[in-house]
Amino acid sequence: MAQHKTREDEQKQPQVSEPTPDQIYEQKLYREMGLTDQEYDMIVNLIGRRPNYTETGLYSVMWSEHCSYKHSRPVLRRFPTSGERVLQGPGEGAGIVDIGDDQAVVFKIESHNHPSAIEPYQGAATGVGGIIRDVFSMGARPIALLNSLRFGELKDNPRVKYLFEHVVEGIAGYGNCIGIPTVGGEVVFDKSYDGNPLVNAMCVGLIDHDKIQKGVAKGIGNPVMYVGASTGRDGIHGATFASEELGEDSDSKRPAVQVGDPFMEKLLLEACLELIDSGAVVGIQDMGAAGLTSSSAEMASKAGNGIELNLDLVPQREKGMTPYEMMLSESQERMLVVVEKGREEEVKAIFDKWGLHSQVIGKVTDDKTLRLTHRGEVVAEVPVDSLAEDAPVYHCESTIARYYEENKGYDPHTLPEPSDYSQALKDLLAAPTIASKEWVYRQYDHMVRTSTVVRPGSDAAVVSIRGTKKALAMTTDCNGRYVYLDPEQGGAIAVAEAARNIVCSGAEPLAITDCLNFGNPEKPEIFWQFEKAVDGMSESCRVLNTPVISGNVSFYNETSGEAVYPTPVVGMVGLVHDTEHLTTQDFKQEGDHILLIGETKPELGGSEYQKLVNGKIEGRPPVIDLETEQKAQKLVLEAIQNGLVHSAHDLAEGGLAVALAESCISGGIGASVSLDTDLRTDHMLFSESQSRFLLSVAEEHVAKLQKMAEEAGVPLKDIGRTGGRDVHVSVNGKSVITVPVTDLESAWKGSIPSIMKG
Amino acid sequence: MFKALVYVTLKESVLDPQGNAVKDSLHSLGFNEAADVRIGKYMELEIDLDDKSQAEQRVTEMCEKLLANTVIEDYRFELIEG
Amino acid sequence: MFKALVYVTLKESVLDPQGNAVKDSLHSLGFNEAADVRIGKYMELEIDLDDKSQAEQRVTEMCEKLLANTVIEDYRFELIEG
Amino acid sequence: MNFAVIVFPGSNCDVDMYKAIEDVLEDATVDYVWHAEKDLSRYDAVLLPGGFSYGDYLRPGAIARFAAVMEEVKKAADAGKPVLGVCNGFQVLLEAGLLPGAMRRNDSLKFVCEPEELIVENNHTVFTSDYDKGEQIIIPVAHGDGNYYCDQQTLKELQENGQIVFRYAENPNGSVNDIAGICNKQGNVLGMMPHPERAVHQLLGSEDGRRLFTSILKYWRENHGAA
Ligand SMILES: Nc1ncnc2c1ncn2[C@@H]1O[C@H](COP(=O)(O)OP(=O)(O)O)[C@@H](O)[C@H]1O
Ligand SMILES: [Mg+2]
Repeated sequence: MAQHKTREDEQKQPQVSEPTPDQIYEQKLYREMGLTDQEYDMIVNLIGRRPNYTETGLYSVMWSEHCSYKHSRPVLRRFPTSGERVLQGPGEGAGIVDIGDDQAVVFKIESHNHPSAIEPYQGAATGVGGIIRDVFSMGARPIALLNSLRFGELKDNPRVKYLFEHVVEGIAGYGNCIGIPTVGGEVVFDKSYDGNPLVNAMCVGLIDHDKIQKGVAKGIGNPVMYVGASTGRDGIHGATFASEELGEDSDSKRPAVQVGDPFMEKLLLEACLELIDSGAVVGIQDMGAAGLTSSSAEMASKAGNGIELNLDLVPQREKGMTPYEMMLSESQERMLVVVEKGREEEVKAIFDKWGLHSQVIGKVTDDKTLRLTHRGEVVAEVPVDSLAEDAPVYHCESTIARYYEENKGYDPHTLPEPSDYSQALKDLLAAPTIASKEWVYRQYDHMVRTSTVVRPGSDAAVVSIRGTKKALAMTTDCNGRYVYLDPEQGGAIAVAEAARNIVCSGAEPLAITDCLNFGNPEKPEIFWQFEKAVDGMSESCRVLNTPVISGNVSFYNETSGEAVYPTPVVGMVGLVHDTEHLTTQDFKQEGDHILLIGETKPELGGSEYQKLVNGKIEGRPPVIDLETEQKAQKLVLEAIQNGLVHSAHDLAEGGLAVALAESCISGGIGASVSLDTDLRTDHMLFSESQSRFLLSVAEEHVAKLQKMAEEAGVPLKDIGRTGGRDVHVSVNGKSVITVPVTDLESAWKGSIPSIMKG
Repeated sequence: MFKALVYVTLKESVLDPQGNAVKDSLHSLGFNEAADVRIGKYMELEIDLDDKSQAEQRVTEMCEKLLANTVIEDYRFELIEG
Repeated sequence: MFKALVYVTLKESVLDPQGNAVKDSLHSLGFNEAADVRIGKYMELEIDLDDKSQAEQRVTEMCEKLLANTVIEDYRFELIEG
Repeated sequence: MNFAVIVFPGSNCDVDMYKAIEDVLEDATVDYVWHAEKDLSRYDAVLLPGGFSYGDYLRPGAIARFAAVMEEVKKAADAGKPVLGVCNGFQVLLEAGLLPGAMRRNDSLKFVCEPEELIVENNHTVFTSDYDKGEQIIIPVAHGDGNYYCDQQTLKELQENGQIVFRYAENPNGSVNDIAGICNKQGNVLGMMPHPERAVHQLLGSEDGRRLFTSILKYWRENHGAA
């Protein structure tokens, strides 16, 4: 990196010679590792001398945005993170929520955007692998996976097709092999993600209360064990890399890509759960971003202790690895475990059985220092807290975005009315963002573990809990267009929409995990988006009583200076108290009444319909009133729990018309609907007003539901009946849509497969 | 007409889980002499072109674009006449 | 020490779904000169033996037993010294 | 009746298979059996579950077939005990030569997971007596390498001996002759790509897989004079 060495030099010295502390300082080599001049000075201050090469590396990864949250920490504190059911909030591998009977649900979402942009298959696969480790390192059995994906426009865009195809394959490749069902997620296509796709993976696990683990290096003298795959030169500087914008030169950073081995992880998963059952574990943490560095420093810092590692003992895949390389490697499928002294042999036996490495590589110390030795020499010696706690915090400047002001005057009446509503509906259903995602989830084993009782294709997926009547509903949601047009509203809507999906399945929303995908936070308009979105989400979480229990921030999602739409993805889990309550979006039988819950307003800013007709996004997104939202959700959940509802579907992208079509298509039943309204027909049909649901209800329950709605103060309209083979819609007595369900189905189901074939 | 024999291998330092699994299996079958195993792809393409240098150029393009994932793989090929 | 280069290919008579798919993709990318594509495996094994004929025999056994499924695949290999 | 569910490193439908036996066959017992086990004599039937044994590296089933337990599986098969391989288990049986033919990648080159309509072609096997011949049943598939291949001669034999047990109504993977499952000549070894253990409760979408397991128990009872 620094100077050119001759081959002879290299041969004489067994170890590649690294720049000296003085060279690092004088030539400002720390900059190449992503540290600023100020940060470097801080380090010198903290340790009272110039750091050597390895030490500089440790700080560069631990102080990267990815590990230190240096631009986001103050804002993240605004999230509500506690609640009576919360057993573990943000800060560990994953958050934990009590679900009764001494069981708890563990979940977290994480981004793997940058690796996926460069090598979509491996990037997505290792993203899945990483989030699974986060969950089982808590002691939980992973029971489901979800993924939230964003790509550029799919049509006529070979690069986007390539990314989409291989990201999906990578997710499938990893999840299918390890045997955890991938049960849900979302895929959105929009130009803003052209150069920078978003790949967020979520894992949900189940745990007994007494099995909960933490990533702490407790007990002075306890051995520190390395388990799992051996260390190679994979992804060195992956963590800093994830914190940089993708530029034209990203390709030259390619070696940062890691290859996943799901087979190894399956063995690691089983071995770790067996190990935790043995009771020998004091603390356990996965080696994710910044590998051995972050796991050791964080575990020691959390326990108020130090750690000493002998790097000669680290299982190595490649010859001649330096301390710098070993500490920064992001080789996959590895864990760091602190075990009770004296039980090393027991631990080793478990890993031997599974054919895995396990190796004592160091011990817990009392001096709050991370000390690394290599070939008999101390090669790094720094305070653990300075790595894990003392990263700088940046309070970024925030400015209201110019586009936001410019959008103020937008009038939805400027959208032209379609001449053919049946065609407009078909076009909307064929828009890749709305179209069926069967092409995607058909590639995922969503049934393994035989507990998936609502498969992908409805609002939320549901996984039953064996031995109980309970089940867990789960979903991911975010409409980045809304967040772009109004970050606060959009943030609030993301949480509310997730909750709506959970409620539609018959579950009570419990808590959320979030993945905040934004551009460069050092730009004031981006930081404004970030701050406002967090405010909106927080408010929504408070009102809907769904605290934030874990999450992840991904900044610098930009290509050549253009940021993606701000996309704070919400992953939510809900509790189905009795599988009798399970409800899906498909119409179940002919002759049911179709009820529309909630009020429709002319809200087309950021809508799929606006994009279809206008080709661009402008104006203001729908406005959400959280009290109204909460009342509507409560009503729907009560109705479902009382057995009054045959199907429930939330109104989202594409509005009433699309929701109606989806319920018809998935049920294979037509519908006749007539609407009375003061709104323009296209506004009535395609507006994306919030807090709305579409229910189908047997005749004998309609009156009861009407009464419940009235008492709750929630608008409810009986708008028609299920039945027949066509979808008929009339507005103010005038027939506007008549189209066979099968036509809608082929538009909706055929869209993505035909684009991918072409 | 040429036949192109294309070899695609994982780059040196890239993990090869498949190769490792095969090596372990060979060992457990008693083939302890198999000291290292790397697994790649081998492709045979019929190339309907008459000019060798043109064929060479086109096959290079095919490798770069589709046959190899140059982020983690290397490739090389031979052209055989006939 | 030898390096064994092993080539495993589907038998002529067996349809090759992967080869066909790659051919189709090549065509859709405009590589119409790719008339036929067959995809197989290419393996590099370090063989820790000194005697060539012994190495030959052992690699043959490895192929028969594990590396190829002779119901649908053919194999061949080369041994390179060093 | 005692069932063994064989567990290879990378098996992942072992638990599902185990629970299916537990849920469907109340009087049967079932154990997980680790791949290194060298004695299966105490079991009356052997189940090879789905998953990715050894990561499916090289070829699905290629490495698993050398596991120590496979000698015992062969013995069980020779002794006429029911041996069922589902998905990866089917692939292992093919690689081990207990059933003829081989698996290729799906012709779409994509993994496919969905409920599939199957036609019961032979209901005179150990595994299918509780079905009607020609009956259509729904059983899910989930595989990337389910494209069954055999040569013409073998296919002819399979057809003549009634060894084709299940066919797909709509072929999801390109398999020869729409084959979803085949058995050996004796009819006591069945390999199938679809997962009957995923179709044992209405909540999972289908119960059509239950009768495969009840057929096994029935066969065993008939041959052991009600246990
Ligand atoms: N990437 C994906 N992985 C798995 N399932 C997906 C994915 N994308 C969409 N789905 C499934 O397709 C269905 C429709 O998705 P979506 O339209 O986003 O639902 P909603 O708008 O109700 O949140 C859901 O069941 C969802 O889980
Ligand atoms: Mg929905």
